[in-house]
Amino acid sequence: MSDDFDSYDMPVEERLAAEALIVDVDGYEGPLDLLLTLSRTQKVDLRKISVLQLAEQYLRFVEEARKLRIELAADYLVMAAWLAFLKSRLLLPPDPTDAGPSGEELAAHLAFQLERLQAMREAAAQLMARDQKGRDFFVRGIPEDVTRVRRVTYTATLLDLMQGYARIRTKDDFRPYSMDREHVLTMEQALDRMRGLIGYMGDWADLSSFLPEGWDADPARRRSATAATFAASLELAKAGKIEIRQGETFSPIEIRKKADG
Amino acid sequence: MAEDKEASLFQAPPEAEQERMVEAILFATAEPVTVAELNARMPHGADAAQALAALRKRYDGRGVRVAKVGDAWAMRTAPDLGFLMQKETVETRKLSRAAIETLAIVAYHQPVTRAEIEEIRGVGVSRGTVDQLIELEWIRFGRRRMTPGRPVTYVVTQNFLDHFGLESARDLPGLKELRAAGLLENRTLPGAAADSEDEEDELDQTDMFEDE
Amino acid sequence: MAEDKEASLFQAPPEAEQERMVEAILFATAEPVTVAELNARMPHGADAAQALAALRKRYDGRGVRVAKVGDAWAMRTAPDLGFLMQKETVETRKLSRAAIETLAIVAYHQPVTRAEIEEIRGVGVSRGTVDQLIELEWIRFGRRRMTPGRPVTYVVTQNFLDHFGLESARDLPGLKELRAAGLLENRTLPGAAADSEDEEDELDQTDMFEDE
Repeated sequence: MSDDFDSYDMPVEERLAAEALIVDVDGYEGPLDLLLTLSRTQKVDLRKISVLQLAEQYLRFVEEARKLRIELAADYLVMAAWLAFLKSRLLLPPDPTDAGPSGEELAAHLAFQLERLQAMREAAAQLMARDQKGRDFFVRGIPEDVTRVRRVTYTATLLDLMQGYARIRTKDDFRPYSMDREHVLTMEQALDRMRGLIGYMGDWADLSSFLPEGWDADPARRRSATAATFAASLELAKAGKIEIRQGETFSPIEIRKKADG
Repeated sequence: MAEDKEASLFQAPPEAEQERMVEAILFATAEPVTVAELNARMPHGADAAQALAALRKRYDGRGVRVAKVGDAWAMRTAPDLGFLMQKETVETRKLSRAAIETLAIVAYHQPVTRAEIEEIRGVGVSRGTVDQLIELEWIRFGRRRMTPGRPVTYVVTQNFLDHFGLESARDLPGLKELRAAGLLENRTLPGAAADSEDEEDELDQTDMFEDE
Repeated sequence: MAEDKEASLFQAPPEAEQERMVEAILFATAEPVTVAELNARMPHGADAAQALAALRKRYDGRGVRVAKVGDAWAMRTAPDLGFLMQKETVETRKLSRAAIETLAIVAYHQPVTRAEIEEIRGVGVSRGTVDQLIELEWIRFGRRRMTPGRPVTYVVTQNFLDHFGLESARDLPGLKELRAAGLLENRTLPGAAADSEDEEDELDQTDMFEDE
């Protein structure tokens, strides 16, 4: 039917409207807007609109635009394709094997969309018709400056305080780590010393008597010297130079030169 | 003065004095002032809300009025005297049809995503349109929608309410009727047809009125 | 003139309405307005001077008043409410490390002189740091030390105790622990040992930490 639709069969009024539409195509805010405009020609409540008739009007419009070589934006063509699909759904008897929405459901949704858009248009118009600030009502012309007084308060917690205090009080105790050579006798030093001394050794002698001079008063120095001397003794014993003995646990360690050493 | 003495005896200033204070604060500024800010600026123990109610009544029918703007208050000239103010009129940039419709959709459907705006208008929303409305401080970003893609939503601002003389978004003209007619509902295209990729966007709309 | 009279007889708005108009114009106009300007903006036949007088009376004793500025008129907030035109914002900041350390030293060693603070911190104490702590009312001047130069001492205040939730400086947590760790052992200041015997201030200081 509509395939060989002749625009001259249209009522004059409708035809003029369609021609006006073509001229103003750039003025439309998308295919839904165009459909809404077309629907006005039906002069009925949007809830009672004939979607089938609307689809045909739209398709005619697109056809006209093509004839006049007016370039239509892609979404207008997408809508045309969808309306052609809707039209076929509305006209053909429902296919019982098709689970998709019926033509009536699709048509109802389109009608809803048109009604909603129309409602938003009217709401927008009502909104813009309201009294507006700077046009109908006005704000204070000489606003008085509100001086902003910025008050800064400082806070600190007890933890801050304690950490701060501990930081100061322990500052001296935290030095970068380095071996305190002054109070440490190395095993090498002890070994050198023992090697020089064993030549003069007689019978068993207490290890502590081999500590270097000045290393037995300060406990720290004494500890270091004892450890180094003991380690050196073990080294010498391993080399077969000396013998080591200890009477019982914690009793003095004694050393002597090995007879054949 | 007797009044001063009274003021010092009681913690909060007398009601009449509190009303004067609210009056002075609202008069001084062009921006709406919240009740919380009023209370913060008034002496301890003052009840700005109560003073506001009294003040509003006092200005009833005067050349200026006390207008409620969201949760804030402002002094505005009576709209019927706008004709006297031609000198003060600020020429506002004329909004495009797209901008006006987008604004209305945000106001009536908020919080609303861009996809929802486009669905309602049946056409893409240009960046410029949204930018212009944001620049006017009539719309702002709302919370993200908790749907796939977490799209941002738009809501109207206090500035919007102030500009159109609305106490709240609930006072938008015709809001009740539109809601009653189901025109603020989200309805998806039955079956969502072949556009399966659009389906997520359609689903986004289900919680359109979650905040109300 | 006859024409004017005629116009005023038939066209001028009622007096109450004229008062509203003056009110709105004065409120919204960005500069003070002269009577001549008011008359020019108001409908033909209106008497701005009279309306202005009535309006002035109406605002007598209110939070705003109609004030004469040169030969023009403007609305101004009542001068006695000027204090409301301040918005106080409170900003909280952390105390600087130098201030915390100085404060800690005063708290643990009070009464303490600036020289002693510097000796303990191992670094100079800036005037600003001490001033800040005094301004915060966390430290104050104590008695002068009866030593050469009679230096002032610093002690912590009740405010300090309140802020840190302490009943007395003795309650400073960790004091015993710090002491047990040998962190509170006094290092003798040059000459201090000789002076201490005849000074009760010094005794106060030892008292503070000894009798627990």
